Amino acid sequence: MSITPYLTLAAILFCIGLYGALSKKNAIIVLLSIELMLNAVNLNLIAFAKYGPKPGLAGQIFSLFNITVAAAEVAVGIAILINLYRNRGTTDVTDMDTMKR
Amino acid sequence: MANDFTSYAWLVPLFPLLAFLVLIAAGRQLREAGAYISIVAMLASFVLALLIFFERLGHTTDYTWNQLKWLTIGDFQLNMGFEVTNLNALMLVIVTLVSLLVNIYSKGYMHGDERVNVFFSYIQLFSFAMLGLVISVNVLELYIFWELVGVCSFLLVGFWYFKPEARAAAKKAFIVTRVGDVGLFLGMLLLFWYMPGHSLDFSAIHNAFSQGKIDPSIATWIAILVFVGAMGKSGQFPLHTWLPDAMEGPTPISALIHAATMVAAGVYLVARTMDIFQASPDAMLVVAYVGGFTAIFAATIGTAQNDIKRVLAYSTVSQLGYMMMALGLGAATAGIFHLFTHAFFKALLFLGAGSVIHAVHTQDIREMGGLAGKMKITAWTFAIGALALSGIVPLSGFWSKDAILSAAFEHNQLLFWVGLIAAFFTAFYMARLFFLVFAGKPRSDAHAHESPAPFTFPLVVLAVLAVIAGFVFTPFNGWLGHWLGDHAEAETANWTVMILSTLAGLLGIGLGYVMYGKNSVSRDIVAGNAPWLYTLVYRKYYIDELYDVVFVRGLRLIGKAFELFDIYIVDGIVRLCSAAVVGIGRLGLRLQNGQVQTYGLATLLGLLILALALAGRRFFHLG
Amino acid sequence: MMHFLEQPFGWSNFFVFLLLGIVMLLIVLGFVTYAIYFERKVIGWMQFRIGPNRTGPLGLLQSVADVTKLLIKEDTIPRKAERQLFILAPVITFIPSFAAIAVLPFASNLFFADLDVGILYYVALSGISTIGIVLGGWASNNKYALLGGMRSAAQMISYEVPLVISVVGIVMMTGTLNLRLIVEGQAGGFWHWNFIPQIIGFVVFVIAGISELNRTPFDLPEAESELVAGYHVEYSGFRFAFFMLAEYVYVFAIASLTTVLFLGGWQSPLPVLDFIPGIILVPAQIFVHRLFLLLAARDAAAHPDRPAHGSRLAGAAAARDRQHFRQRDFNGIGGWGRMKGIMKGLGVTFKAMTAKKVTYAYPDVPLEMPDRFRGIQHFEPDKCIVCNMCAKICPTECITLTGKPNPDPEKKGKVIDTYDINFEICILCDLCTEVCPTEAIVMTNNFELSTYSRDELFKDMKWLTDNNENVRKENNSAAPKGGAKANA
Amino acid sequence: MLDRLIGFLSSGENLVFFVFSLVAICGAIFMISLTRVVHMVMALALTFLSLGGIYITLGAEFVGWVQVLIYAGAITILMIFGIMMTRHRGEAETEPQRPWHNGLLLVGAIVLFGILFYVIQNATITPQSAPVDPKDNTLQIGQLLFNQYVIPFEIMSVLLTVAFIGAIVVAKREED
Repeated sequence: MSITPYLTLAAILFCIGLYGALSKKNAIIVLLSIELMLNAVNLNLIAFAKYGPKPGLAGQIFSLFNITVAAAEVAVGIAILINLYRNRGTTDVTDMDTMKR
Repeated sequence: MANDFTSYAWLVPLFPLLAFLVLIAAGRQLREAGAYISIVAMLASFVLALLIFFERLGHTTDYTWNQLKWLTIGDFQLNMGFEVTNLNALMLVIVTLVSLLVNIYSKGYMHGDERVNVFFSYIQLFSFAMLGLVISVNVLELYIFWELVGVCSFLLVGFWYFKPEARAAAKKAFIVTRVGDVGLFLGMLLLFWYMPGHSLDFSAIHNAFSQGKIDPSIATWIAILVFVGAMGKSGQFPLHTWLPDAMEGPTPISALIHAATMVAAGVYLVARTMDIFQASPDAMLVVAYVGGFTAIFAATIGTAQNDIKRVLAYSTVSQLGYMMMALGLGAATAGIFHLFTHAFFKALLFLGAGSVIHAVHTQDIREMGGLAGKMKITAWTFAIGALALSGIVPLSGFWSKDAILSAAFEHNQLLFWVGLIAAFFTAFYMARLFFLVFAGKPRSDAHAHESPAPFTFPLVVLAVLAVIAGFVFTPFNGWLGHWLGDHAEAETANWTVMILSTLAGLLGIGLGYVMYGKNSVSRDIVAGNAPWLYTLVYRKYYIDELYDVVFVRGLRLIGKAFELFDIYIVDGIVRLCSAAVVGIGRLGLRLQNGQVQTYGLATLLGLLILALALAGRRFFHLG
Repeated sequence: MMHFLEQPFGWSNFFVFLLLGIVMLLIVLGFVTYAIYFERKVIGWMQFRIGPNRTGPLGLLQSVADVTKLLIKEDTIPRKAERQLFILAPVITFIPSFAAIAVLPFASNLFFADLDVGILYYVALSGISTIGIVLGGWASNNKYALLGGMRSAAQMISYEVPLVISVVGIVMMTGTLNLRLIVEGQAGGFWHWNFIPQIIGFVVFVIAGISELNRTPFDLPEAESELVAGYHVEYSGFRFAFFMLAEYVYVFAIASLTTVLFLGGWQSPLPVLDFIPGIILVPAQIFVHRLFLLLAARDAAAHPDRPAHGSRLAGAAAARDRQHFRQRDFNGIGGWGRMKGIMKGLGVTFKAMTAKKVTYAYPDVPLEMPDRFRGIQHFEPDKCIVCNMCAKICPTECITLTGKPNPDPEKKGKVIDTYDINFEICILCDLCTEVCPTEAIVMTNNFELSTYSRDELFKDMKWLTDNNENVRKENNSAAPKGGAKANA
Repeated sequence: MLDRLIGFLSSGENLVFFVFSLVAICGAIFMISLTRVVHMVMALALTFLSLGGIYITLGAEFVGWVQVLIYAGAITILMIFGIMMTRHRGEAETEPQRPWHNGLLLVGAIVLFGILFYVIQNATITPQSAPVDPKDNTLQIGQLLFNQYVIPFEIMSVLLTVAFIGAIVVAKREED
């Protein structure tokens, strides 16, 4: 087993996440897609931690940090979303263009 | 010799300025007192000018004071100040004297006018500007006053602004002189550019041109451009059309500005910058021919006009043409001398005309007649003025005209004959005017009577001057030429010229007498036999119409074209720009739609393009 | 077990594991069954009741019957429910609960997995169950269910944090997340058990555990008085059973985990007791712990904070302080006041243990009714003089009777021939006994009339005569009110 | 081809990887293609779980279970919370009519994947040392976290604190 399948899987997941993040209307799904992209990154980190040029635990630790950041991001993101929903009555990303108006 | 008074020459324009300020500030409260303030101020100026003049007698070095720093551009420094030369001193006297007399005259003439104080304030402003022009130390200062004089002319011609003709005349005067002013301005720029040290001082100009430091072709250009300015101001052909129209202003104004002083400013300018012209024979020639042509041209028109002031106006144009011709022929002294005398007798004529108009309430000479009996002083003084203008011995006009004609006889026979014929016409129309107005029977039932003292006093003074002024410079008495620092050509009595000019004058008067005084020759002899000629002359050679067709219509056409150009091309470009901006904005708005996802997509595509470019670079082994 | 885990994976291993898994499943199921029974009994106990006692000896088969009923019940899914998620939710809840058991060691040589990150494994899986609960609440398309699900999820996520953090102390002491090694570290008497050095962790763990299990006082998600039953209000049949099963499996798991983490696992409390095999000790401890959990949890139920549970005590107290406690209820759970409440409740519970039960073993112990009770009539044909008074006065005309000439020719008059009462319409108004001059018809204290058919409610003379127990001793006719007195 | 596949799948790790990656990709694709938001979240939860499994096969036990705990346990539920607090039931996710946007995006995503795939296939990554022993690397992770990475760790804790306070402040109703 080499690193290639893992990296390929991560690339697939990243691209799917990218597509979701840029195409979905619902802000929650956009957040989810971003999480998927972060996960793809984590997969890369862990795969490199095992099969990379310099195996070690740094990759795992960084993926832990990554997970932490993701959790914080989701918490704040959901909070913002709820606030936004309360004020605007929608979670549609395409409606969130007040900067334009 | 001391410069006790000369060093205070700057006070001469200052008195009218003070009067102007007082009149403007005090306004209506002054009422009749305004006129007295003006008269007192002018009197002060006149006295000072006279003192300076006497101080200058026998004195040929110029007095210059230019210590007022006005402008510093880099190394170049422009100073203001004043300069008193003999020419200036003479001009000061002429201007202050005529102005004083006109002020006195106006006191009576403008009596009862609502805006009399405004009128006087304008006159004071004009006097200030004119005097400032005369003592200007450099061309730029002169130009400032030059324009100020123009403004005053505009204000005074349009003084009765409720008359449409007055408004139109004011505009015409302003615009036509502006054409000349542009020439002067361009000439000034050229002068500034080519003068050593960019100096605009008259003394520097004198030095530069008399020593030939300037390329003659440049000098030609400068001279012609300066002359264009002078043409505009002095009503030389083809910029003469405004001057007759300017007669719509009050008659004292016509006397002051459009006969004696302002129109003479062009002549003065040329005389002042004579060095430039003398550096360029071609320019001299142009000046001479334009002056000559104007002289005969305006004189012929004068024979057919029916408006008393217009006749005088064309006469003025014609006489100015004489002066120019004299300058162009190099006879500066003769030109200035003619200016000097002309100022007196033309002012006299205008004031007389004003007196007549005041009496009969019309300007049409066909409706006048037989006034000699009712208005003795006016008639006599007018007669003196007319004779002086016609060049009858020994009145002042004879001597000055003789000086010009003899100069022409010496230098240019053609111009001599032109001048002679013009003199004939001058005598003719003056005779026509006099006989129609004063002789014969009254043609209207207007109850005319002699004008009061403020009218007659200046008339008498001017009449006396018109008689004696000529004796300062006769072929037998040439000190004026020396005094003016001219080339001091020895005036020798040229009997041929004298006889011919006197003959022409007498012939003109005689013809006028037989046609209008005795009615022994039909007045319509020309109109009947050659109606086209009469009409041509009567319509002033269709110059105004020509201008209307060539310039006004043409300009209007060009203006229309420019308007279309402006609407469709310039505005089109502007609209195109705005449309492009709006379009780009719309596009930007579509891109900048406030949606993160669109930005994200743009970022992704940009990243991909970069990545592909990088990959392609490696793929094609480009680097 | 270690040697199994270390062997390479093969078919034989697979079957062994399968077998062990099934056995474990059965054990857990048995545990759940009897945990429910146990809980109901204990709650009954606390509430002066006897608890289930009808099905099987001492009601032991009650849970089995309930589960059987649930399993064979019709599977209903609300039409507006989110069908797939509605089906999926119990599964998502249930599977992790069983999977979590895998990591628990039961004895030094009995465990199914030897994970290095055992605690993390447990916490992670229990987190997945929460998704099922939220989903179930959401998929039901019911406001109460949704609120219950969200409360449940909020509470579970919230208390997962103290649950994990309370264990961190042990993890740091032991230096491992492996549950087996943690137990190994507690050998040598109960004073080596973790609950002593980690007493705060222990308390926090227990409280957080109760909360994780949604037991009172942390039963906000179910909140019967407000939300009917919380997230599973729309569930019935085996889907509901799955939820319940998951909940009780977690009860088992938390109890086991507490045992393993704090109470020494299979280590005997005293070196003297080392001879007892761990395989007995662990379940015993689990059971004790389970009891403790129940007591702690259900005592709050007994405490007047929660009138919803309907115990007499609670009801009485609640009537007094309802408003006060309602307010406190919403001020949040926890704090010393709450602990004090639990302690007080425990005291009440223990006091009530010996008190007389308010419920009976009913069919065996008949109900003592007051003498005034108007039960089913008892008829004595001998006393009847066929006066027809009773039939005449009956407001519902449920009595029909016929007489016949006295068979004894010496006596005149009639004797009763048939006497029927239609209990379908009888209102037990007592007028017939009032009016009877001879006390031939009297009231008893019996009242059971339930039958499978209405026809059987038509009682004849023989049945009435046989209904001779609990006859009211003092009948109305006996009262001195004038009129004829019975001589008999 | 088939032989190679069978050969690939005969290895236990490969099989596990194959199954998990299949599930992960399926979950991700379902996340994109499903219409109801809750279903999407569930599909993604499946992906998270599978990724946790892959982490464990990669010898990262601790990270794997943390992944399950955080992503499947916490983040998914938070997302469901978000859905429940923001959306009304029965609203299916209707895709916006943005054919240009979505078309370009699809092309972009595919091209990006192509580039990544090309790079991954052409990269040769050879471990310069033996893989670390996966046995009980939790301990080593802990030691590393508290020694070498203690500052990032502390920063993370600060970040988490700030984030959770911020989340509370932002989500709190104004009138409360």
